[in-house]
Amino acid sequence: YYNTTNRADDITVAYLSSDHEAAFMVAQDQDMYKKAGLNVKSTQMSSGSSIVSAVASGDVDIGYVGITPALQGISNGVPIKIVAAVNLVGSGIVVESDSNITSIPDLKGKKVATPGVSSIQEVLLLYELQKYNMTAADLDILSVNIFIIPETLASGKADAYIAYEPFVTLSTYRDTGRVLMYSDEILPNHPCCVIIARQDFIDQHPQDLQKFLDIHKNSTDYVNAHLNETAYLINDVMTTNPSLEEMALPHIIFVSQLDEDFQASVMNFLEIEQELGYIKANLTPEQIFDTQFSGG
Amino acid sequence: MSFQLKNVSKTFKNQDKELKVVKDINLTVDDGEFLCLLGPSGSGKTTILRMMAGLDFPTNGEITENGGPVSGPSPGRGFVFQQYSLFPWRNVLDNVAFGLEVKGMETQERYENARNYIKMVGLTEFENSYPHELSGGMKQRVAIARALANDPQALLMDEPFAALDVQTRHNLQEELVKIWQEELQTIIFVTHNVDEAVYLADRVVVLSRLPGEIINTFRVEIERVRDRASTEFVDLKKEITDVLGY
Amino acid sequence: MSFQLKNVSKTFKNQDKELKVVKDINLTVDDGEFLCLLGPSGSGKTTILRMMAGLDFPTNGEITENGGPVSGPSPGRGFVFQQYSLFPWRNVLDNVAFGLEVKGMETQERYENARNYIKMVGLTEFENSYPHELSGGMKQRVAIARALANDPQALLMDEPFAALDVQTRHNLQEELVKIWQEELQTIIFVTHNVDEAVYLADRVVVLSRLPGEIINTFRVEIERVRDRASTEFVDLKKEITDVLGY
Amino acid sequence: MALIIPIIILIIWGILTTYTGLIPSYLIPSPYAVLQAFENLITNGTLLTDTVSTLIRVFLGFMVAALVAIPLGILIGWFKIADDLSGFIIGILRPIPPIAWIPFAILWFGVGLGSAIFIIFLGSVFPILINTIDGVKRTDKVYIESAYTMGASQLQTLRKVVVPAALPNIITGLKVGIGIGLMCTVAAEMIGSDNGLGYLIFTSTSMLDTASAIVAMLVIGVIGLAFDYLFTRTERKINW
Amino acid sequence: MALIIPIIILIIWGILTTYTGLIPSYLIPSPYAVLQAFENLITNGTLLTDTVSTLIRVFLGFMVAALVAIPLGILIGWFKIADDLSGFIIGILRPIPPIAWIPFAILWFGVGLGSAIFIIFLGSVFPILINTIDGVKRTDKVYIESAYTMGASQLQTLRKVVVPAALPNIITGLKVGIGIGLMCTVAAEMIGSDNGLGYLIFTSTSMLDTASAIVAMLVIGVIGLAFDYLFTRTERKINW
Ligand SMILES: Nc1ncnc2c1ncn2[C@@H]1O[C@H](COP(=O)(O)OP(=O)(O)OP(=O)(O)O)[C@@H](O)[C@H]1O
Ligand SMILES: Nc1ncnc2c1ncn2[C@@H]1O[C@H](COP(=O)(O)OP(=O)(O)OP(=O)(O)O)[C@@H](O)[C@H]1O
Ligand SMILES: [Mg+2]
Ligand SMILES: [Mg+2]
Repeated sequence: YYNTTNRADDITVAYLSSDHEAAFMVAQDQDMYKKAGLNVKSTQMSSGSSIVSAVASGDVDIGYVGITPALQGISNGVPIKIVAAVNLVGSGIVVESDSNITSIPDLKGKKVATPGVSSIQEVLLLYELQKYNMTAADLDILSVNIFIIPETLASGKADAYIAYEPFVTLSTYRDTGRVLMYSDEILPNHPCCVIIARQDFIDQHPQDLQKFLDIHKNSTDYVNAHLNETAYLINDVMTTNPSLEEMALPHIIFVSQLDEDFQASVMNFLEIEQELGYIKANLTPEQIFDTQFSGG
Repeated sequence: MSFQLKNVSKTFKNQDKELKVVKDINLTVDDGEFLCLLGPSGSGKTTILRMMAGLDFPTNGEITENGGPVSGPSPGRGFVFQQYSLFPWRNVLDNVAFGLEVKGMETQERYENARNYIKMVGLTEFENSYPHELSGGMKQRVAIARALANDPQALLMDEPFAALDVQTRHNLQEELVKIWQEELQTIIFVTHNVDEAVYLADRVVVLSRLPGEIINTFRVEIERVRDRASTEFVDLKKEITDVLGY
Repeated sequence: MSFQLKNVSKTFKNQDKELKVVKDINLTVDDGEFLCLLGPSGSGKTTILRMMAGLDFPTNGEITENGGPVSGPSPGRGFVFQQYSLFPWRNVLDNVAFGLEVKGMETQERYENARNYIKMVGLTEFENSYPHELSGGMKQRVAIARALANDPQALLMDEPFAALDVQTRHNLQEELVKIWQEELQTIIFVTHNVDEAVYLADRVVVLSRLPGEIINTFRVEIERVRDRASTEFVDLKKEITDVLGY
Repeated sequence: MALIIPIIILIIWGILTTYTGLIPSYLIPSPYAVLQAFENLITNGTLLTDTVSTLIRVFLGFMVAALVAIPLGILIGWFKIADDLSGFIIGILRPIPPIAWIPFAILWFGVGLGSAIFIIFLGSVFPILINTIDGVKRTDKVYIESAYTMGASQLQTLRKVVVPAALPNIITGLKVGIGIGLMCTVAAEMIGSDNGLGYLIFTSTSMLDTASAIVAMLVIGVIGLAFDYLFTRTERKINW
Repeated sequence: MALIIPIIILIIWGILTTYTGLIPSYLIPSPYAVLQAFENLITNGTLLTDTVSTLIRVFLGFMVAALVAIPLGILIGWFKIADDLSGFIIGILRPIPPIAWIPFAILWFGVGLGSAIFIIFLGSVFPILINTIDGVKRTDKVYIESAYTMGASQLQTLRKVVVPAALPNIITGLKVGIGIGLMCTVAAEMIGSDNGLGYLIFTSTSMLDTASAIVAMLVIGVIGLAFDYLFTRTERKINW
């Protein structure tokens, strides 16, 4: 028996225009929501922080965002919870094809582009540097908008960059760079994208959210089983390149469950961000996760 | 409409210096009077006219119309500016009809009205022309038509006929006297032409050099229509010209 | 500088209609001649002057100066505009000195020069004033000083004294004649004032109503300095006035 | 005639990208690659939808900006008190980057058309406002005085004298305003749009598909040109 | 007087964010939170460096824009052939979003000061250009004719007559131009800067630190205000 008042008329979902959200694209493409009786409206947005803002403002119910804006939102008091995982790893450090940089210490004094202060990639880079007793001061770190990061390398304006897929593979695909190190090697199984939902939406529409997240699990499984089809689908949804996606997708680990490993890796990542001063608040897993839907 | 100027002075402040332009003017203009203002270039005639119109205000003294203070411009006091003042974005007809338009008169009626005055100044053929297509004298005539079309109780006219040939000027002088005799407006008329002043005015007021003071007043008691060849006309002209030359 | 106008006509095209403004003008102005142009308002006087200055071009016919075609404005032909034309961003001194400035004359020298002409038009006290601080007649005088300071071989003056009182006007007429006698420029002078024309000119040319044609030419053979009271002066004035009135 | 410079640019661009190795194609594609991208975007229909949706957003944002800025500019240019009251706050708000407004846009207008219109409005409104204010302030006094002596009320003087006198400046403001409005399409379409030329620029650059980005840039340019033409014609018509 | 409206806004803002629950602080922080962020940014010194580096970029970009746009605008406003030649290409380039230029900026100027200046230049240059062109075109003919009859060469007429006559419009263009230049700081500082107010807005919004973003917005506003004041004073001085 369904309590109709508990049903959301529309579920609005905001997501980044990125192959990390492949599971969502698959679900939409295969009409999974409609078949489950959910009326899902989707909105692309250009940054994780604006997705958090949109979820906070109530205009959007569910968001696919990077772990960093999610944690920053929660620590700033935005009433959201992480309700599911989306993917792990999928970033990498790239250098010029003929570069003589072969290890992290070689980066000393070099220009390295990152997608911005406190981005997952910058955090990973700084974390990696620590292993060699280096700090940000040892390199020349540039904040560059993600979409021009590969160009800064290709045009010789940076010696290396750290970015997420497909911008890692892009340079190898275009033969303008090679991967120095994938992020899995920096911090194994580090978290990347997650699904957030507003607290009052969680409270008022648990059944709908459950359905939504069940579909997320199914579509994630589909992606893992059909990487090639997914690559072509992504190409249709976004203006990208199927062969590039075919090369890039294997570097991403698609997951859906908030299992203990995932929670631990988030808490670990949170700690690193706290050490770097990017997150001030002390957060408990209860404040961050709502595991009733995808508890794994 | 009657005007009274009591001890009116005007000082302009500019940059570092002050310039007293008008000094202690005392003048009463009766209702229905035709007054001409004569005086050297830069003696404050325009300034006085502007203050009477409410476009500028005395530094000292007081100006009243019909006993009440002049606090700003009003359609009761029509003004013909010394410089070109036609709206460049309106043709002749719409320039002349402006006053009637803002009064809310119907298009048909106000065009009819305006056309009468355009005819009077001899520009019927140019009613669709824009100001930049007119000669200097033609612009001045449109401005006169524009002021008259508005049918004000007082007319303040600043050298309105200065750019006109003798023929046109005489025609318009006649027309103006005719209108004035019909409507009995109060007219204050600035001119440098003594002949014109004597032809038009009930009274001619002569200003001194800067700062402008009234140095002489002449009553013109010659009966209208005035004959320029009459001795009294010629004599008065000579008398005034002598005063102007000091 | 001599001018020759051969079969000059000018037609303005505006909106839907064409307006023939000047028709078949044939006129030779000798070097050093002082010529006055009279005619009804809107008869094409300004248009003719502008074409002689090279500011506008005939639709038909040809204008030459010293035998060569007039292809554009030149500092040899000074111009006094009918409308206000002072540069509002320059004070009186810098307005008058403009022509000398563009010639590359030293500041000291050009100011000295300019001051002479400013004095001539009686505005020494106002040399630091800006145009918007001047009366209409004062602006006109500055424009005259500005044209004269440039010492052109020909002067084209469009009703330059129209806004001046009799006294100032007479002074400037005298000054102009004096300068002309010294420098022997060619002067083409538009006026509506017959007295002025007879006082100044070697020759008076009268234009018809639109389209402007030459309907009469008067040689003024009265010796200078001319006496306005002389019979020949008065007679010629009357003769011309009659022609103007048709 | 007007095409001489574009053609020269096109030729240089073609030579540099195709025949010399000076500019690698992943940075700036050849004219031919742009043409291909154009054909591609035409055939799959996205260019048309993108253009239409951007046009709608820009037109609405610009219209709102004009409807706000022209009356407000007249008010501020006319009443000293309005000028005094608003000068500071307008001065402060004016230079704030549209992108910085995005969180506010989301709060006030949600994700979608409203926010996009708001961002474009922000880009257009100030050029129109400043030009209108300055145009009104510089209206020749003699026209205003003429109107008053003929009995025009303040409102009538504003409508029938000040506005026509300031119109050339207002049109300059509109020309600049539509340009800046178009400039803001990228920022506007970063919030919750999945179409539009700004979105196309954003996504295709992010995929290093510079050819498509250039197509979108050129289409925006052509839209701007069309508005320019419109305003220049209007201007010529009223140019007394 | 000028502060009345800002104070009213401040009060409403304070009440809405502090005393009613209508606007949660994570969407728009309270004035007090902004003040704290301000204090914080002052104490750690970043605000000063950010302001200085933005000022340098904006000033340089704006200067280059003015130095290009004023002479070019005079040329185009004066010579019909320059107008015909350039109209099309300027019309096309004008509305292209600064962000779309970023790849070109990187290619031509690298990541760093050059690119930032270029982006700000792009924002400033067109308003100045359009206003200059229109100002030159609208110069009263009688001034130009006067100059010619006094023997001024074309160049002298341009320098001594057309420029002063068009100056009010040029100043309007500069006012709008500096505003748009400042608007482009975010885009400009997206390329390889690690300081500046645009960068501060960008990073603090991405860290959901709206309070710091508002501080940066207000500082940009104040810079704009200062330039406005400068231009208005210059304008008053030359206002004949
Ligand atoms: N706005 C102003 N600022 C400073 N001085 C001014 C201003 N307006 C007029 N004056 C001065 O006031 C004096 C009188 O000017 P006004 O225009 O009243 O003279 P006028 O008698 O009309 O002269 P004209 O016959 O030449 O028109 C002049 O010396 C002029 O310089
Ligand atoms: N730009 C123009 N476009 C159309 N018609 C014009 C233009 N300039 C002048 N005219 C017309 O040419 C005729 C002659 O003008 P012009 O200015 O030469 O007369 P004028 O003899 O100088 O008159 P006034 O004594 O009134 O100054 C007028 O009828 C006028 O309407
Ligand atoms: Mg006067
Ligand atoms: Mg004339």
